[in-house]
Amino acid sequence: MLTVSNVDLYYGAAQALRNVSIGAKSGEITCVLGRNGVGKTSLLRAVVGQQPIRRGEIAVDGEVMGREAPYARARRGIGFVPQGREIFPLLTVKENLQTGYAPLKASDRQIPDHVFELFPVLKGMLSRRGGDLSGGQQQQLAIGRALVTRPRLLVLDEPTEGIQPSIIKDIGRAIRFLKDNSGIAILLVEQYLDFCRELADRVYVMDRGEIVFEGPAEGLDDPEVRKHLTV
Amino acid sequence: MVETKVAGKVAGDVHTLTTPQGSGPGKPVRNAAEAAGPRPVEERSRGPGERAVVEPGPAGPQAESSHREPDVSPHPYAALMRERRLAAEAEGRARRDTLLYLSGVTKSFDGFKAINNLSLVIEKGEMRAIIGPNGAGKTTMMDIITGKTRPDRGEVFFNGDVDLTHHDEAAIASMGIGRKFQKPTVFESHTVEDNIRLSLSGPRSVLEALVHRKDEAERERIEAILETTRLTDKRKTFAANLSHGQKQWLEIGMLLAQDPELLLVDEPVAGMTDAETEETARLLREIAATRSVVVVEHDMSFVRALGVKVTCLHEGSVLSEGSLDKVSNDPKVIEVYLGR
Amino acid sequence: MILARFLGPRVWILVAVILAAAVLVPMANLGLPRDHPLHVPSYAVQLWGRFVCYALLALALDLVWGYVGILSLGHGAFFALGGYAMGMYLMRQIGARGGYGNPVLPDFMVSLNWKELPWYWYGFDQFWFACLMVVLVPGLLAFVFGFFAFRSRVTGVYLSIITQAMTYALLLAFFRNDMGFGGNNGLTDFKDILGFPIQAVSTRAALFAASCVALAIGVLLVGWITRSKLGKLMIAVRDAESRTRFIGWRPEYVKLFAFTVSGVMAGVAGALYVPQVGIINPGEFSPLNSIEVVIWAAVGGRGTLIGPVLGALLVNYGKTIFTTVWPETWLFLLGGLFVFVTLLLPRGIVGTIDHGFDAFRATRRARDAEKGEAAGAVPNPAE
Amino acid sequence: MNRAIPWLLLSLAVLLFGPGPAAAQQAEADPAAIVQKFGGKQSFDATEAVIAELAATGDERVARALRALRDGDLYWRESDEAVFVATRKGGDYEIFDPITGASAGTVPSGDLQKVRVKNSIRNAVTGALGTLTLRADNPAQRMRAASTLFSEADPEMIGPLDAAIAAEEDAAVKARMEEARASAVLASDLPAEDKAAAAKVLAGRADRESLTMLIRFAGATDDPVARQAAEAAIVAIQNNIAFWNQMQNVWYGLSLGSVLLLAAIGLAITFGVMGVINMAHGEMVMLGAYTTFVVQEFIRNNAPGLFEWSLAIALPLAFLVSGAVGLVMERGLIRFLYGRPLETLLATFGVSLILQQAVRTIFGPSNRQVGNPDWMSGAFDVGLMSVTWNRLWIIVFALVVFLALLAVLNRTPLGLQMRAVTQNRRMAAAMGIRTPWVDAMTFALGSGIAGIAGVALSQIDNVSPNLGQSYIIDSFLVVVFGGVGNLWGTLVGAMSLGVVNKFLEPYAGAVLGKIVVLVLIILFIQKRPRGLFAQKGRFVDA
Repeated sequence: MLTVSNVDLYYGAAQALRNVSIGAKSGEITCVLGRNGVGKTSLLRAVVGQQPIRRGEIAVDGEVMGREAPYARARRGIGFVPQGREIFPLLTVKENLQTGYAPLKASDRQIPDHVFELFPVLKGMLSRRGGDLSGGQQQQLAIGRALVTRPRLLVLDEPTEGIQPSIIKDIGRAIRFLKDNSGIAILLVEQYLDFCRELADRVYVMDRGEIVFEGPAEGLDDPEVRKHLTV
Repeated sequence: MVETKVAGKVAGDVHTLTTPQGSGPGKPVRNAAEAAGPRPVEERSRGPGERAVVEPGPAGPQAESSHREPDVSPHPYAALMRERRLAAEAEGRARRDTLLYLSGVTKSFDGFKAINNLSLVIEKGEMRAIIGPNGAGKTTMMDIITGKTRPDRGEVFFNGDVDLTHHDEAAIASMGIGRKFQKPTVFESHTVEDNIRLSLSGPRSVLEALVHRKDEAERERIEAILETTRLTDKRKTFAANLSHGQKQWLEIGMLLAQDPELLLVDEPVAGMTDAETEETARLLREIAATRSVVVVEHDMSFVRALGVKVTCLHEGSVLSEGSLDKVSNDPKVIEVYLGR
Repeated sequence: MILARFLGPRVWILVAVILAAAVLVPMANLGLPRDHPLHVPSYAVQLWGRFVCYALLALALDLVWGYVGILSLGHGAFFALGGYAMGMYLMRQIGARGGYGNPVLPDFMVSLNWKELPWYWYGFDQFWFACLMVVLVPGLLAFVFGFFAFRSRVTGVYLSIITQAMTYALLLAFFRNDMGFGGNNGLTDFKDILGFPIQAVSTRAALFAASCVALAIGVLLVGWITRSKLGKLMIAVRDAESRTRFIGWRPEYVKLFAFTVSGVMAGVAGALYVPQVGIINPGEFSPLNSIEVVIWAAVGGRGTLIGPVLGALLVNYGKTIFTTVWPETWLFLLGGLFVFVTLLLPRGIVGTIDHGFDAFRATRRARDAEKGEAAGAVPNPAE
Repeated sequence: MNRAIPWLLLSLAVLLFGPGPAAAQQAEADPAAIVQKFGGKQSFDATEAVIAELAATGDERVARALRALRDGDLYWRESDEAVFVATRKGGDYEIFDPITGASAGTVPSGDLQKVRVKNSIRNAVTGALGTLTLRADNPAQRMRAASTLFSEADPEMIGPLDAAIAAEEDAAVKARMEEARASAVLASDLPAEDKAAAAKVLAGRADRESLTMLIRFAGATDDPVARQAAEAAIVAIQNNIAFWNQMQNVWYGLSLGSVLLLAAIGLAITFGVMGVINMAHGEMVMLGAYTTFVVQEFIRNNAPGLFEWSLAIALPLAFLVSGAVGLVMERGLIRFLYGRPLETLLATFGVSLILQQAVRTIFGPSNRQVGNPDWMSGAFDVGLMSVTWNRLWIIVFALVVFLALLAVLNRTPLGLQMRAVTQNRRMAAAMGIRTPWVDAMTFALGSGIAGIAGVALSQIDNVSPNLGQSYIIDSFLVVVFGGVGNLWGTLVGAMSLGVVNKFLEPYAGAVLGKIVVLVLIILFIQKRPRGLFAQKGRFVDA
């Protein structure tokens, strides 16, 4: 579904990604692990088109996206759940969900039922402002919002960051449900090792802007890999 | 682990500060504090420090101590006043030897509490690393210290008794607090040398700047700073043309030129190569030999390389504080920040 | 000369050219016979004298916009205030020769049935006093306005909008008859200046020369300021205001200084302009005038010394040509110029040339360095 | 005014030609017969008696004869002493029936004798006319009669007024009559208590006319009781007038505020939401005004009957014209300059010059006449304040536009996308919102709204190429004052600036008032650079 090959990315003069290559398959959960500040978020930004890459290619279903704008990538089926949720604070929950209508045909413009099945808490607060929700609720809203666009690739950036354990469980369940039932590709960036190990079909570990490990989740038990993840 | 012991002693002092046993409640304590007095910078800065944040609360142990001496003043009002005075004194003492003293600082933006009852103490000559997840309030804390943002509540004291909440950025900078931003901000249209020249401590009057003449002393200071920041051969280069790492160093150089007592450094190694990161750690340690430094950083290996006391912020207040090992093994820190 | 080392050759060439014009143009106007090929006709002297005043105004704007980053849309106000101060002197010089023959009161006051000279007209019969006011009034306005604006950190677009509101307010004020500045008609019908008839060819030539000298002084002044440590500080404020603040400077004072100096320069330009055109009226306060100054500086190249001077002369010469030959097109052209310059030539003429030259030098240096490296690599492989 | 005239004519026609039911009720006294009593040589006393007799009929149809008498147009024929109204026609007279007004042919001047009048007769006629109309069937007419009598303040009328008051059933008319009576009482030689009571009544009326009357009375009377009452009444009236003056100021202020709102509301979108400094905004307004002009010209030439609808036709066209120009501007120019507000300022200023000159070239530099449809003309009174229809409609229109814009922002998909883009552009793009398209649409919307503002402003301002310039600075100040990025702030900002401006005017004069407002805003911006209602969002911060 998604292939990222040999990508370099800079912020001004600062290099954030060095020759990064990853892939994500439909029906699988691909996890990128790494400590803070090793370039995980930059990688996702490159995928969704928020940050131009200087070298390399990013392709969806074999089609190279080049300098395509983020909204065009959303239309290709990339749904994004960013770090820090980035809920529209002054829009209601319902309106937040409705922003996902933009890439859809008029006939598809409705909120899929499984959004409320996965996150029943949202149903009761449709008219609340997004900014007034708690962090966990916002995270659920952010995932629900991405699902409204009917994505074929769901990109999640640290969905567990700062979230209470009970909601982390809900989110984990939701991600697994999506994998099992919708067959979409899921790209998950995490620091939370156990969360990853539980869900991931395939794992990449990043350190200092580079991929230092690639393989199945079991590989995370290797002390060499662990070294990159611990402080 | 000599350092740990020293730090333990500091903590002990603080304890005696707040529960005086002697006859005169004020005096001996102050002596004790003074006796603890000027210690080598190295020791204190390196100490992983068991010492907790100084509680600013006016009541507490002082109140108890005054109850133990009812003969001093039987009148309840006088006792109350005395308690208040003692509390104020104790608090003043607690912060007198500090370089930076934050107590109960709160700041909210549109209902969101960026800083929530934050208390933090930086000793003279200490280097401190501050870590924490995104949005933990690290940048807001720096904004408050440098006068960019005014806190809703709480105290911010520099050098013991300068209330920073009453001063603006320029005044605070002139007092000796330098700040490096997360994104390097240098004067891109100027050469490296001019960047440093503009930052050199000295008169800050407009008319002086108009008639300013370069002199030998100035040249030497610039030379020294260029040397420290490894930018000597770039002196005539426009700052816009520097590499990312060089810009970061130039900014640190500009702070050095300001000759501050306290340096606040925000994410100095973000986007740097390994070699640059190592070099930066070396540079900061060198700087910390003569002044206090507060470093905000994500990169844990860099924090480890600094080898200093660490404070972890979360949701606007201190979550954990101590040596890197202690903090990184703190379950709360692992929970919210380091990942499980 | 300390200045020579200080300012660099380009400034001196510019100053020399201006001063040469100050001497040669009046000579060619007065000294050469009418049919001489090098004779400069009087109307041209008057025209270019005006342009030189505009150049000084553009230079004043450049000091704040190009170097400190304050886009003032109200610099015409300082220009007009300087002009009014000079106009008041010229009015008083008319004396009893006015239409009503009143020795003290200007004609418009007589026609409004005023019996006494308002207090603020006192002293303007003295040239020195008028000159003082030319400097003081715009300077004071700039200082007070700047003090409030910069202290409360009004920046960027907001500042631009309130400077525009300032000149607009003054425009409305000066339109009022009871302000005592001639209302709609302004001040005109001047007779003489310092005893010389204002219409005389020789007076015109002298005013031209005076304007050139003022411009030369302006160039030197701006050159001196911008090349001092303060000038570097100005650029620093323009590029990274908060950084200057965090190293202990007070950018508001830097801005205030530049704004005030600039206001004074604009006032002087206005004062030299008025005797050459023979009228000052509230139209000079119109926001359009102020914003036109911005385009002069932008066309020539802001943040340079020569740019605004060149821009003012070029645009105004173009305006003269087009408004006489094909008046309909001028506003199209001016509007197009705004769009063109901001979109395609953001550095202006001089800035673009400089930048191209710098880039050329940089590539050459890089090439040299490469060669050097290649050469150095062999003998010292250890590095 | 124009509105009132046809109505007046209509009612006059009813009065004169319509045989009211009153005539039938009073069949026993035939007015036609009584009128004939003017014929022949009569003493003045006899004439007066006839006048009184006529007045007593209460029949409105006698008014024609009475009026003719007063004006010296009532004649009797020497041959049969028959009475006619006559007007000179060449050397002869054309005669009309004094009751019906029907023409009765022409007679040579020698055949007619004028019914002689003197001043006292004329006064009697006036009084009779008053009484007559006091009994009129139409309440509006009775009301007018009372008003006339009020200004005449004739003590003679106290009697008839008392009678009329007793018979009156309409409370409003009755009050008017009582005021008329009070004014008559003040002029009479009735006892002081009556006059004091009358002063109270006048205090209740509380307009400028009664104030003048009371002041005159207070100055003339030497009775302390009456004077005291009058003076108390004067104070009360002055307070009332002051109140209505304030109300009028508020009205003017709201009116000015609505104009500011109209001019600024589009800018609240382009500047407030998008952060674009559109100096050509005023020209968008101007284009809207010229669209109205073109529409009206077209209607005048091709379908004059549609003139009343011209504004309604111009509205959507103006929206489209200005919106299209805005769209072209955004795609061709502004999108290259996002994040560089000072550059947009300069470039859009260039566009404004070009648009101005284009309009000047096409339509000429002078003012163009844009007509007001009837429903935009005229005025009516509310209390002591006068309300013009065009101002009222513009206030209504401004509010409608404001609410419509709110609805677009809050209820439509485009509005949702606009708000999402404003709050978090990057995230909006990640949701698949085509941010460049939303930018273009937002800018076009803001420009289009400026266009419809132009339609409204064409009704109260000169339509010239400079129209936009006079609004641009005010508009920016309104938006900045109200708080960038906040529509409600723009509403409150526009209205409060309008009202403050109008309240300053009486003290400082119109121009100085405006200057004071400008200075106040400059000071205000320095205190609160984010405006009244600062909001989080994508701010312009250069």
